[in-house]
Amino acid sequence: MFVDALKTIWSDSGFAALAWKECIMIGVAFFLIYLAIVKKFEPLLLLPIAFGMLLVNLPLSGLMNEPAEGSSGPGGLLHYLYMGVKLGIYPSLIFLGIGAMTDFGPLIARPSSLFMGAGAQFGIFAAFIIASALGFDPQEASSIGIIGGADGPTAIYLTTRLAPDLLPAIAIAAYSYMALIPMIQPPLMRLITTKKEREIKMEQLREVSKLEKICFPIIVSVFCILLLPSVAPLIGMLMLGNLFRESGVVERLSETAQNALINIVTIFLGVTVGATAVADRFLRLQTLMIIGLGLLAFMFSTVGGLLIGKLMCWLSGGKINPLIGSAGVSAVPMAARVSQIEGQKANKSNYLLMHAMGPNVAGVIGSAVAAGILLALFG
Amino acid sequence: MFVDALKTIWSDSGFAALAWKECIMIGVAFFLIYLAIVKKFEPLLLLPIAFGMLLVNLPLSGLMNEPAEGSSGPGGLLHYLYMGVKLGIYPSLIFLGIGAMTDFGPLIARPSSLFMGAGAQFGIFAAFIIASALGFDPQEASSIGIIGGADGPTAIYLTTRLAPDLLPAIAIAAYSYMALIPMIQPPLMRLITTKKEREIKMEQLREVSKLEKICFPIIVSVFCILLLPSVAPLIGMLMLGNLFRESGVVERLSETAQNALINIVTIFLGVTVGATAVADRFLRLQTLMIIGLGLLAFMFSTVGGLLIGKLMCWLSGGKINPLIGSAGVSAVPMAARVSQIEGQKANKSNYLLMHAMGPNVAGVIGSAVAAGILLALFG
Amino acid sequence: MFVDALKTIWSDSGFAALAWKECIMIGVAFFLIYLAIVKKFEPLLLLPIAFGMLLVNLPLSGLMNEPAEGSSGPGGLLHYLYMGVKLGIYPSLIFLGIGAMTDFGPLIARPSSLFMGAGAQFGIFAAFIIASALGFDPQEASSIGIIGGADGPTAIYLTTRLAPDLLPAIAIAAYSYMALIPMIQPPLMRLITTKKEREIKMEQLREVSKLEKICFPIIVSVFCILLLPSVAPLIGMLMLGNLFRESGVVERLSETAQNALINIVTIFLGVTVGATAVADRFLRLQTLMIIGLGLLAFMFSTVGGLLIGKLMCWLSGGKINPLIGSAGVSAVPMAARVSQIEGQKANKSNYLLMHAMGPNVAGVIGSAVAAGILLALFG
Amino acid sequence: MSVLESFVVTLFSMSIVFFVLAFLWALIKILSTVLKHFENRKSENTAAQVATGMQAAVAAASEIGSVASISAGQVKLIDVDEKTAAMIMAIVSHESQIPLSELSFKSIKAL
Amino acid sequence: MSVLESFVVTLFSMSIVFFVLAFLWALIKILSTVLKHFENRKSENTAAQVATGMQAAVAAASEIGSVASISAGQVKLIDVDEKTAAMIMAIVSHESQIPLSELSFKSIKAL
Amino acid sequence: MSVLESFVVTLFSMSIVFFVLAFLWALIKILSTVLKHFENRKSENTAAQVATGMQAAVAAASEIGSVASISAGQVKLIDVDEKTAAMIMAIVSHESQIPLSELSFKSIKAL
Ligand code: NA
Ligand code: NA
Ligand code: NA
Repeated sequence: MFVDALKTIWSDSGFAALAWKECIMIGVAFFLIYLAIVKKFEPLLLLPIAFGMLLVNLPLSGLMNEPAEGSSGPGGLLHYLYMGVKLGIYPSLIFLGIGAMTDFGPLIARPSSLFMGAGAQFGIFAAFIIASALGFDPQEASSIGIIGGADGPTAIYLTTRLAPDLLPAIAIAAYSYMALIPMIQPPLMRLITTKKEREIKMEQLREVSKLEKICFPIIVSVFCILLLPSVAPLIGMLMLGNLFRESGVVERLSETAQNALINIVTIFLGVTVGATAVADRFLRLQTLMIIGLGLLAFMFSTVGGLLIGKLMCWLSGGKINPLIGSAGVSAVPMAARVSQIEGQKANKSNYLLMHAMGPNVAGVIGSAVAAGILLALFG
Repeated sequence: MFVDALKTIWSDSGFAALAWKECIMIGVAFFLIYLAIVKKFEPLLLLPIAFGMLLVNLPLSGLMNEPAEGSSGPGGLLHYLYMGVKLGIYPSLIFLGIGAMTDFGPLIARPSSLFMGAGAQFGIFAAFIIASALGFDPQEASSIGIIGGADGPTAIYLTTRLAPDLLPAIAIAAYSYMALIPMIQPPLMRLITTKKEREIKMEQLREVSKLEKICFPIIVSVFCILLLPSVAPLIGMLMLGNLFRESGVVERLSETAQNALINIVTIFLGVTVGATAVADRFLRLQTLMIIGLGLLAFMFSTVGGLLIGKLMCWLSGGKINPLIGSAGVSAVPMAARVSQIEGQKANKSNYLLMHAMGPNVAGVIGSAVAAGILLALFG
Repeated sequence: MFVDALKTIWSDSGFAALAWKECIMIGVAFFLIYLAIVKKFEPLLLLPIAFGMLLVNLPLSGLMNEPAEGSSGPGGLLHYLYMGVKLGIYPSLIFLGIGAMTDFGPLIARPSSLFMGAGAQFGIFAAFIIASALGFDPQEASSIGIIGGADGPTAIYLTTRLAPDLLPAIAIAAYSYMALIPMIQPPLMRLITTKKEREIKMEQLREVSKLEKICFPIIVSVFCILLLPSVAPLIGMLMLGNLFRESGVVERLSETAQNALINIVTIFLGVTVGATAVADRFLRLQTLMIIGLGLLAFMFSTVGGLLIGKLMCWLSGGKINPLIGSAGVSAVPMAARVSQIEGQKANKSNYLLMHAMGPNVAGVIGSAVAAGILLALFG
Repeated sequence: MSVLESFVVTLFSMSIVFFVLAFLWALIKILSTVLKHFENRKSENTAAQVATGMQAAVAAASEIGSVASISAGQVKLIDVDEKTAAMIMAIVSHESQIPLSELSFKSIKAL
Repeated sequence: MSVLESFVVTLFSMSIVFFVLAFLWALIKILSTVLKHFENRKSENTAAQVATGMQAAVAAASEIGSVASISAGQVKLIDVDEKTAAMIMAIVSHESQIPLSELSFKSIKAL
Repeated sequence: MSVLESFVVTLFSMSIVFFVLAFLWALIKILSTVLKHFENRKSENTAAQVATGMQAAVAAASEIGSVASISAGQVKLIDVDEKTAAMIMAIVSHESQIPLSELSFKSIKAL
């Protein structure tokens, strides 16, 4: 009888229901955990994503189950937490925290950085073209392209709106490539810029007054949302967070937006985005294509930023180091650090970090604008 | 063709949809941001409120849209965050945090402060009478009156229950006048009290034992909720927070109620209350009337508190300085500071702050009781 | 006329509706507040539970009311906050925080502790047998038994799933007995172990590498959830929290899971669990039986842990002090401290604390596994 | 609602407000009296205990070094120079974003 | 969607991106110019004030001990030795879990 | 449910509990063995590295002043006197509301 009972438990257990597909997914989750912990690939998001992927691929856990209709039984834990992704709440709240952490000073001091931030959105549309050519529909192609925005919350927000099926692949690709920026960008930077350009030292940035910093988020919100209303949840919250920061009168709120709130939301977002990666949805050729296209998107964005950088270098009579252009992909502050490092390789006394922060934060705005356009066209 | 596309984007943009009403609202939002940041008018709430008002008046953002029926598309971000206001959750949670921040010691040491806290509710009903006479229905008149309670969460709670259309005007009036307490009260204080009264030095308050402080929130909850059940969410949470504080055994919970939780809720509450201020609802004669009536309510409340203060001064044989009566309007701790300042103007060695804290916190209870009565009568 | 109005207020007030049953419940709530504050009985949960019980038994407050059907009026505050309990979200999030606070090192260093953690689940099933014999149905008997798991979130999670009517009694019993561990366990420990056994000094635990600590939560999740899928929300979140802690790359998330998030959830969970204790549901013979059975469950669990401890002492040739077996009931870290104290009473130079932490944390896993089995059998 | 009615509502409501807060006044009075009675009985023993406890603490502090107990607002400095203490407070204030004026340390000791 | 169409979308979208950010560029330029104009008028008075303010601060610092104002990145050390300051920053960094490189102290003063 | 049935449930469930935890025991054993094997191979190199690393650190510390590396619980003090360290820990403990006994600093260095 005991053996019978054990057999029953076994047949009700996940071991019996485990298919090879789930095993592969569990392996992928392990690999992502490895990348997050050992390689420190954007662990704040990749670790929760990977763990969510692990949990949801252990069969029969029911963590993402909707509540059964007509029954009073509740749905799965992650089903409820996922609501915040589905309804677009989490990405906006993360942007609130990011806004409160971001100093737009370097951008205000040299507003021409905005052009590099615009150029570095090129990868979004390059990937869009290729994805379209490969047969993805426009919604999917947009979501794939946005990986090139190098901005996690924007990518997640757009993808939940346009192509929710691709969410896990796109989120993972976006965060992985952001972590790989120090490997992806330098070869392209050396390829496109000349040694002489890389050696350019830039003038120190002027100081930005508090008043400018306070007006900036208000102006950006008003103008961007008026022009592209669909971008309101992203730009609006980003700029609200920044206004909390710069106003200096609501430090409590700024502090909470940067800590408790963003951390709680990050946990929920990460785990539930990972939990959308069920085997049937993830183990497709599509996923591989997305990963490949994501890399292309990052590369084209880098090139776009660098080319605008070169143009501005030429227009300014050699005052602007084109290396800061690649920071326009956003991936704050990783991409700016890469500019700094490459600059110093060319010229030991070259300090580009603060100069690269301008295009870097401009890239965040640029990606959100691009997302708004794609939403307006295909939403 | 490009020009065509640009035209389309333009016609889909908020610029095309922008009416003069929205422009005025945006101007109002700018003015409130100015008050919050430069004049430091209760910025913790006015800044989010103003930004919410700004966002929602940029046309077509859809931030407050309900999810379209029959469609799977989600609603607007602020629509979901607004749920906490609509269901009365945020004001209660803010009261939890306020309770954890409030020291009822001065009130327990001199419980007669409660009478001044009661008298200072007079403005609520004075404004109620005038509003009724001006044609507001009882629900609206109650919500307008509650501005005189000088207590933001109570005002928001009552208004969402009785007259949700008036929410933005009432919330803005309440927080603005709270910030203006140092300008509204002193003339009335000098008008109503004599120099001799203002010079009265008060005896030091006795020390209050820990046990008294622990029993206080329990007793107040039981008695107030038994008598006015509708006040339970406000008084119950206020006193739970205070019990967290005074019990000394749940410092973790007290700390979180005072920081992460109240800050998160404040952000959500502020932005979404502001987001109810759409042009059609706000740009009415009503709003101006509410702002006028709110000022009257504050003034009558101040007078009510001062008169009770004078009465108690007389009854006590000149031991109580009537200046502490005006602190009964709540607006913690601003009104108590005003009492302190006026007291010191009359007599340099006069320290009324701690004495004024008694009526000040009594006013919070008083307003909640008044709100409970109005809910019971018109809810 | 005034007298009339006062009569109306009186008849609408809770005083008029107060029945003797509610008075008893209020008395019970006072007693629990006393235990929480003065006796420091697990105050983080008992204080909110007691206050929730107090609030909900003040008549007519409507705090737990569902929104009236067909009406637009909102439901009660605690009704909404209770959703997180009903849907099983809060216990899982508390486990996330507990995971982030737990060091499984001592368990990894001596994995045989797991057997004591298993033995100490015996009380769950002993109470289950007796409860069944007393006429409780299997769902109720399971929920009563789980008190013996000495693990609050697990007990609450299982009870909301199997026997929600018993929730307040079971939660209160579980947390009260956890607080009483220093009184319940020592007599049994002295009864079952010999003086000589209690004097045994244990070898120092080996150091555990960071890599082992990182692999541990992953392995436990995979294996336990595969075998018992229904336990996924508890074990999954516990181990995610622990992975946050041990990975060392997401300290922000770990910190928030241990503080802001767990504190917020604890407040909501406590108050709303208390708020399920309405008189009609609580003042039954059942409740007394549950309290009695809960004590038995704790005692049998202690005995189970000790017996396995004795067995392991014998098998190891006297290297294991059986006193650490009783720590297998979980009730972290109270039960481990009791082992330490008893060990030192027998031998002044005996330091069992770290050794007892192994069975102690094993007991958390053991209870969750037992809950999973009960859910699989009767869910 | 007529003006008369609104006057009645006002009179009625203000009476209730006064009634409720007056009742609370009475409750607090009763509470304080009852608790005072209780505590008076306890206090004599406790006072003695506190005295000896303080002596022990002072003695312990003396063992370590010279005792310099300065009271600045809510701060008691035990064997720490003012400079260090001020620095510490500034840091904690900066880091916790609490204005210095609102920070209250019970004591800063150099152990 | 044909490849041609996707090219059109790309051209169109990139133009909008550039247009929006160019417009922002113009807005910031205007903002800076306007604000500069405003501030210039204020600054002369303020400069004087700041100067005297600084003198007072320096004087105050001198009273306590020797002034050693060293600038390290964003940190200004006023009458604190570098060692202490570094230690303080390390602690706060550890405790607040912010990498040292991202911590910015305006100043560490020994009052 | 009859008493007999409930006994069967108990026997069955306790067996599963033991089985699951026994399996975990086996998994941990395997894990530890495997990882030990791995780490042994690495450790020789690492040990050498650590040694030189330590020497460098010590050397670096010596440059600044006298080295006083004391281990107190989990705390390693490098070139910081115990008094300062204890004070720092007390502050951080107070500020973060973590009891001192639960605070663990890897090290407090005076850079
Ligand atoms: Na970007
Ligand atoms: Na008030
Ligand atoms: Na247990």
